[in-house]
Amino acid sequence: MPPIPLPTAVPLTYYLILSAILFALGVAGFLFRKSLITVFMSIELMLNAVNLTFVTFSYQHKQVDGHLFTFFVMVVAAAEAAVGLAIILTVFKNRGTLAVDEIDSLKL
Amino acid sequence: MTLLDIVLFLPLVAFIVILALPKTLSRTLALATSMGIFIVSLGLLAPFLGKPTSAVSFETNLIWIQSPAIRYHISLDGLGLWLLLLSTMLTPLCVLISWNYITDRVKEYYAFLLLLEFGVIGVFVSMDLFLFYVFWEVTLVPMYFLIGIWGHDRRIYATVKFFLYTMAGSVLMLAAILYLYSRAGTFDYPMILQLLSSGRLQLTAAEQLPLFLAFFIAFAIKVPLFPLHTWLPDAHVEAPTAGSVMLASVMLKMGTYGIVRFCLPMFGNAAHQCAPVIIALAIIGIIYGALVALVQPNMKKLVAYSSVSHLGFVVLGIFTFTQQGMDGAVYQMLNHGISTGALFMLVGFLYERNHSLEIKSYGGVANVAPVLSVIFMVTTLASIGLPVLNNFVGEFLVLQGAAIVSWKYAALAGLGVIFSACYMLWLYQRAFFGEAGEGVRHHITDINKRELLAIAPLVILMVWMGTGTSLFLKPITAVNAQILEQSKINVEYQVKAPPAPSAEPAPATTAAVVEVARAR
Amino acid sequence: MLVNFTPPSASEYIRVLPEILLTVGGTILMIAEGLAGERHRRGLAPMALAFLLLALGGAVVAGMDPGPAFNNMLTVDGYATFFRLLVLIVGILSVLISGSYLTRENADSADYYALILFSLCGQSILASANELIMVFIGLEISSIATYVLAGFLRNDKRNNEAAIKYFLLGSFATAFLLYGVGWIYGVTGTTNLQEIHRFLTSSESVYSPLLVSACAAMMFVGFAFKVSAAPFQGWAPDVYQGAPAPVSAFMTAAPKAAAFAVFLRVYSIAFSGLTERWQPILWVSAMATMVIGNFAALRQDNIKRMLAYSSVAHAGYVMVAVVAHSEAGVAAAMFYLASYAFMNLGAFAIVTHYVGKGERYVGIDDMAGYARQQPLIAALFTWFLLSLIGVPLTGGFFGKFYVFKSAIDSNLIWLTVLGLLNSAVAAYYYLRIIVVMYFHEPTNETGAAGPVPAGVRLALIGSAIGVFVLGVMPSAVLEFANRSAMLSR
Amino acid sequence: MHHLWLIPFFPLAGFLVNGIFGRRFSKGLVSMVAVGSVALSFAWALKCLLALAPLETPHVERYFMWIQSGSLAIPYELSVDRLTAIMLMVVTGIGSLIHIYATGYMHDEDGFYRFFAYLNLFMFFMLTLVLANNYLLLFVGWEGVGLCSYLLIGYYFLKHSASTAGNKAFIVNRIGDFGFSLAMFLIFITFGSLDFQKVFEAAKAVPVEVSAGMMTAICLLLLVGAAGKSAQIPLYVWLPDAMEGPTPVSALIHAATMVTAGVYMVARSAAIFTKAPIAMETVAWVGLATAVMAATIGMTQFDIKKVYAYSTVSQLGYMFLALGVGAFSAGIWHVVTHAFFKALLFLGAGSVIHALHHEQDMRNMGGLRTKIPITFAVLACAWIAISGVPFTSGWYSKEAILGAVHHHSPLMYWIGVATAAVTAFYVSRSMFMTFFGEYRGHAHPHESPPVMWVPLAVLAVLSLAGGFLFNVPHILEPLFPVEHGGHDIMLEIIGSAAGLVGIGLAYVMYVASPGLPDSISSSLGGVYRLVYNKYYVDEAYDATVVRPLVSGSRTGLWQFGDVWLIDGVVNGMGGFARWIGGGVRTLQSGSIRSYAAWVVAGAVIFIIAAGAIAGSNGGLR
Repeated sequence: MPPIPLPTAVPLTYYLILSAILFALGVAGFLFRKSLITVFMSIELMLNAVNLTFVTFSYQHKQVDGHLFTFFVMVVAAAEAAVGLAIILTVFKNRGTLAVDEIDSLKL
Repeated sequence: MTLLDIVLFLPLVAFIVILALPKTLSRTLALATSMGIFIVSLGLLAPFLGKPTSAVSFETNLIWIQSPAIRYHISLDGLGLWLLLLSTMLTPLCVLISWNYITDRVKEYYAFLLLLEFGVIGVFVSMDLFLFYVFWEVTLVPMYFLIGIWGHDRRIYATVKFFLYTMAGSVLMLAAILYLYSRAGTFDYPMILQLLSSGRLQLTAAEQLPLFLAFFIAFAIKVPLFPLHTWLPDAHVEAPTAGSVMLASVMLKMGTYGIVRFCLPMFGNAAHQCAPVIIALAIIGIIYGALVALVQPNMKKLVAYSSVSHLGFVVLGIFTFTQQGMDGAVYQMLNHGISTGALFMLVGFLYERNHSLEIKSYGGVANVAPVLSVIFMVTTLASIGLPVLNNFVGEFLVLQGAAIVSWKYAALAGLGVIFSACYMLWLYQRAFFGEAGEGVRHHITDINKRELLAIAPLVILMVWMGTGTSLFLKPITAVNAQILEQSKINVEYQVKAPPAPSAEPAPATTAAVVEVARAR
Repeated sequence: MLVNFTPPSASEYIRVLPEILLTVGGTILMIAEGLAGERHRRGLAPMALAFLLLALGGAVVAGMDPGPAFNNMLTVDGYATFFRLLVLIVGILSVLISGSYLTRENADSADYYALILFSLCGQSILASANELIMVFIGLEISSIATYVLAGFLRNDKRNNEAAIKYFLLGSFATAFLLYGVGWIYGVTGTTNLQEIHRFLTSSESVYSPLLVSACAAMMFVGFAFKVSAAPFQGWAPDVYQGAPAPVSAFMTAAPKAAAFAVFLRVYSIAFSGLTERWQPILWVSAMATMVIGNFAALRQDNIKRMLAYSSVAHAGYVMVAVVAHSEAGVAAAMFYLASYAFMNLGAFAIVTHYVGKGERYVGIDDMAGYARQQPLIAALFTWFLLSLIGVPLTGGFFGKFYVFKSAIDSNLIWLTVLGLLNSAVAAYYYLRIIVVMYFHEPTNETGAAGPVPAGVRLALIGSAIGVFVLGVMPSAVLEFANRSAMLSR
Repeated sequence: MHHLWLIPFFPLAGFLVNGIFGRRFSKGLVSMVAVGSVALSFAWALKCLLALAPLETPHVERYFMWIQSGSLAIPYELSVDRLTAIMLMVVTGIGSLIHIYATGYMHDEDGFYRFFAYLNLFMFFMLTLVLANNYLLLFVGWEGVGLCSYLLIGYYFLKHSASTAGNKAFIVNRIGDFGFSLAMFLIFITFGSLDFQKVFEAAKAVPVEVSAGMMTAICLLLLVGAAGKSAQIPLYVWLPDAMEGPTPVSALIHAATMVTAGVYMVARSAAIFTKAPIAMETVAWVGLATAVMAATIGMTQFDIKKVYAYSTVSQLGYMFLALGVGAFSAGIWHVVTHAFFKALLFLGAGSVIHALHHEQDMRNMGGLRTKIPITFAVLACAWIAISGVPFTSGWYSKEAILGAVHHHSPLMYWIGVATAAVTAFYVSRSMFMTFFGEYRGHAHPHESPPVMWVPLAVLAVLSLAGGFLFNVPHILEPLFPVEHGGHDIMLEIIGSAAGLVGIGLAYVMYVASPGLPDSISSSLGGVYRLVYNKYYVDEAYDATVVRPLVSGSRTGLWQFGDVWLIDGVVNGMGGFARWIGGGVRTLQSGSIRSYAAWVVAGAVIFIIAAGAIAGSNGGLR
């Protein structure tokens, strides 16, 4: 099964740059957003950036491994989401807030 | 299994037995076992009674841990012999003086005392650097509890200070031991010495000095050498009587023992190089300790500072690198163990009666407790180095050794002898002479039989060691002669270029170790 | 390549026996709870224990026939077996101390044990992972289960906070790891550790060392986070303090050991050509970890938080062995983690019992006079604390000894000296507990000094024996570690 | 073997018996043990000496090794030569007499057994001192007698002044011993031995030092030691205070025997001293200065024992003067005669004090001539002896000294003569104030029992005839050859006249016209006060040495140095660690975002650092 040729106008590097930008956005989102949900979504963004990287490299190496890895990552991300949202929910139940900055009673 | 193994492990067995049996028995058990250990340990004297020899006896050399090879290697020579016997002798005495004094958590108390004995004996017989370190640290724990649980008001501060001070020094020693291993490929001490003397292991100046200092600082803290001494007065004042006795008589000697045993033979060059500074510190310690002792209002503190002064003599003697100085130093270790141990006991007796360590709470004790006063006087005289009592011999030899190096050393250190008379006699005058006050008359009674039993051996030894030194001094002299030979300056020390640092011991060295091992 | 796919052989399944047993066990536990109902909750802990023991046996069986499994994604060697056994033992001890705690908090639940089993499964995978994606998966299995455990008492604010912190930061750091994995895959075209190594060291390969170093850096962020090395240690004290005490016990030992296992494996196999360059960075990290852990612990009054900082500090010591970058270093790290597991579990076991319902007595001063109330337990606590200090004849001492010996052998003299001085500083805060237990008199406000439940007692005895054996007769374990440490060969 | 060790052993045994069991003994038994042991010692010494006569060369007995370390070997070795023989006889002989006397004098005291135990112990150490055949063993005796002196001065330990005086004696002696021990170290370094025979043999080969060198150093350090023990400037201050002890102690230790140990030691070391003229000159001047100073103080004191104490200091100075000018045998001769008459003076004074129920102030005495005639009679013998009335014992030795001094330096001679006059004056003053005129006290004087006055009588005979009976320079001829020529009649006349002038002056002032002393002292004013207050030496030492030392140690060393500085640094390190801990803690802000920021920062640092290190190793490969 020969790989489908991509339009030559878009070099692989672009995908990598895009993934880097996505990853950086995720990091920035984690650092600068105030709501737990958004912070959590930033992590998902970072994972998706990774997925894009994997797919790109997989294509470059003419392997399917990278594609496979993407699925692993997606599965794990889903599990993480399930657990994460549950945790966020209990936090909200107990504290009535979703502000990241208010969760700092354990410190020093 | 040699007698030495038995003597080493009996205290551990006793420790376990005391813990296992009910606490009503603890006291008796502790006395019986420690007496037994002492009697058994007297058997260790046998090989040392004849003509002087530096050979070791009772050697046991087994593998403890395979890799890296850590050996259970113990043996006894003239240096360790007396310190070991001092430890085994003092333990039953310490049980005796604690007889009525300790009423709380009795079982633990005596158990710790025996554990301490185990540790100190181990220190004096270990011939493997690692094993030595193990015992060195093991002694910390029981002493920590002895001070911490049964001490006086500021015991926690004192005991934590004691622990951390010693710990800080000993971790440096551990680093040095590890480094030596990486260079020599063994922890076995005689083997390292053999490698050094045969030139198969050469330590450069850049290596020796830090190694020497790492060992020396660990030991100097224990000694304690000025200015690392400030843990000592606190620990002594706060410790229960037996704790003070063991601390002063045995544990401080671990430091000076370590210097003689390890620092000199292994790092002779660095030791010679540092000697002027160390001697200066020792002399400062002698004078400083004495002058500070002079103005102490607290008896135990006074004795503690006097220890700083006395141990200064020991360090001074060691670093003269003369036969007389070293002999005197080792002898002085024993003397200090006996006379200062006795002083702490006596102060303890007074404390048990009057519940005060302040000198001003006493006065006129001689009126109500004549025998106690006489014994205190004899001990005082021993402590200030009166001839025919033990300290004189040690101090004389140390000062003679120092004078051989420079008369200035002897002159300055000799001031300490003058000051020692000042502070001890002044103490004696204030505590014992004069009219007995109300408190003294009501609380102080003369020494009782049990206390007399505890102190009498020490008094006898004071006279014996002052008048008949040859039994004690012969084995010491033989070993010191050997150590002096080993600590000769190695001329290659300065010129040899440092070898490239290697991740693993050089193959040549390893081969040498194997060879040496085979030869043994 | 999937082209030459051959079905795995039976022996390959045997090599993942512990993982299988743990997964099955966890699942059965969850089902069993539903079937048996409320009344039979007391049987849950023994059941979990049974599965853990089975898994332990499985790990032994698996270890007897070493080799790769599943297309070389996992490799069962002595190293893997060592860490599998280690984490399983930690699991057993944790379960032992959890029962009474959960009962006290009215939180008996099969989920708890199942999560522990699942977490262990992830750690077991980590121990044997030979491939970066497996690393990621193992890490996540271990972590996700632990996230939940950290917040297991849903109505406890501290639990919540611990969970959310651990979850967010853990996922965040893992993303870095994964991104690094992606790029390594891109550069080398493989995720297998040996092949990465081969590629990086082959003279025919063309790549940018700069890029590879950056990738490795990203991955190390993930690992360093999991082992709580500086500057990624931030979460650790908060989470260990906030989580339920038995979970903290578990977390400070098992996931950390597994993370170190995989860290060392990746470091010594895949990037072994690069490691010389890493030494200075890890040097600083190890040093900072020790300093932060030990010095911050000096100022703690909460016993859990103090032990949390102590855990950070101990990670720093292990980092020293990592910096040493030698087989001796690997073996030392293994030994250290084993002895740390015992002494730490032992200490936490007592804390778990002592804190009482709702974890009210977490202040160090609450332990005043404990030696009078429970002399034996206090003695054991002392034993563990002495081991944590590193007093000879305890496992902790030999751990430190081997770690710093490996450092000296690698010529890391300053790191050794500073590390050892750090351990002297550490003595202070451990001693403080002893001081309070032994030298202070009990007050009315002291904690649950009641009799110790059987499970805790068993865990204490086990830990104490572990510390003793490692402290007096370390040869066997060390021999095992030494033989297993030859990762790169 | 003549078992010389038995000589010191008897008193030691006496000490042990009385010390351990004495509390349960009756006073009679204690006395018997104490006196018996010393008498035995005397007898045994006599027996040995008779057997060993004529003792041209030293007789050495070695028992066993005491200390051996490398080349340093100190055996227990006793030896007798003629010098030792003389000292032995003096010590055991006078010791026996004083022991007998003391059984009477101390009869009513508490701690009777303790006193005699100490006294026996003293005899043991003193005999060790004189019998020792090496410096270290001599030093044993040396320090030992110091100890006994301390114990006996502080015998009345309820009195603060007594125990303080004891401490002072011990510590000042320690300073002297410090010099002595340094000298020993140098001797060992120079001669390789501490053995007398070896050292002196080696010293003979050493050339006489023109400028200061090793011999001078050794001798000056020995002088420091001797000055401590024999109460010479500047270490004499302890001896007057030592009069706090019971009077027999003052007689035995602080007059007859112990204080002359310094003289003995210098004479013993003559072989070294003769090689160091500078040191010899120093010895002479120290002795002379001490003699003058103490004599002047003696003129002004009112406490009878203090007068004799200063007299002792002065006479010891005389002996040092003799040693310094090289007249070793004259010095030893004076030791012997001084032992006779000074012991007698003290014991007699003791008898007076005993008679007056512990009254020591001479202003409260007077006219006792008739009340206690025996005491007066014996004291009179001592009086004329010390005053140097011709043909008494004191006259012989004093003339021998002055003759030698004149040979050496006329200046010293004239000062010496003046001192002799002063000596005669103050002793006569004390006699006149005590025994002549009206009785000014309140107590009822009573004569002492025979046990006290019989020894006094013996001593009286010796004081009068001692010089005539024992021609010490002649005995010591083999050791110290007499250098200068025969007697110079002129000098003897001058010397005798000086003594008589002193007596006469005292008679005028204290018997003939009793108002004279007061007018003289008031006319002298400041000078008188200076002398009366002993030149304020004690006060000066106190202000310049003792108090600065104590307060400096307290505030400077202890409170500042130890507690504030050193311990401050130690605790400061603890505080510093906690401070760092406090700083580190603030990193743990509890905020998720700050932790995340650390993660990112760490990642960036890792990447940059790894890149930088990688970059330095080359780019693409």
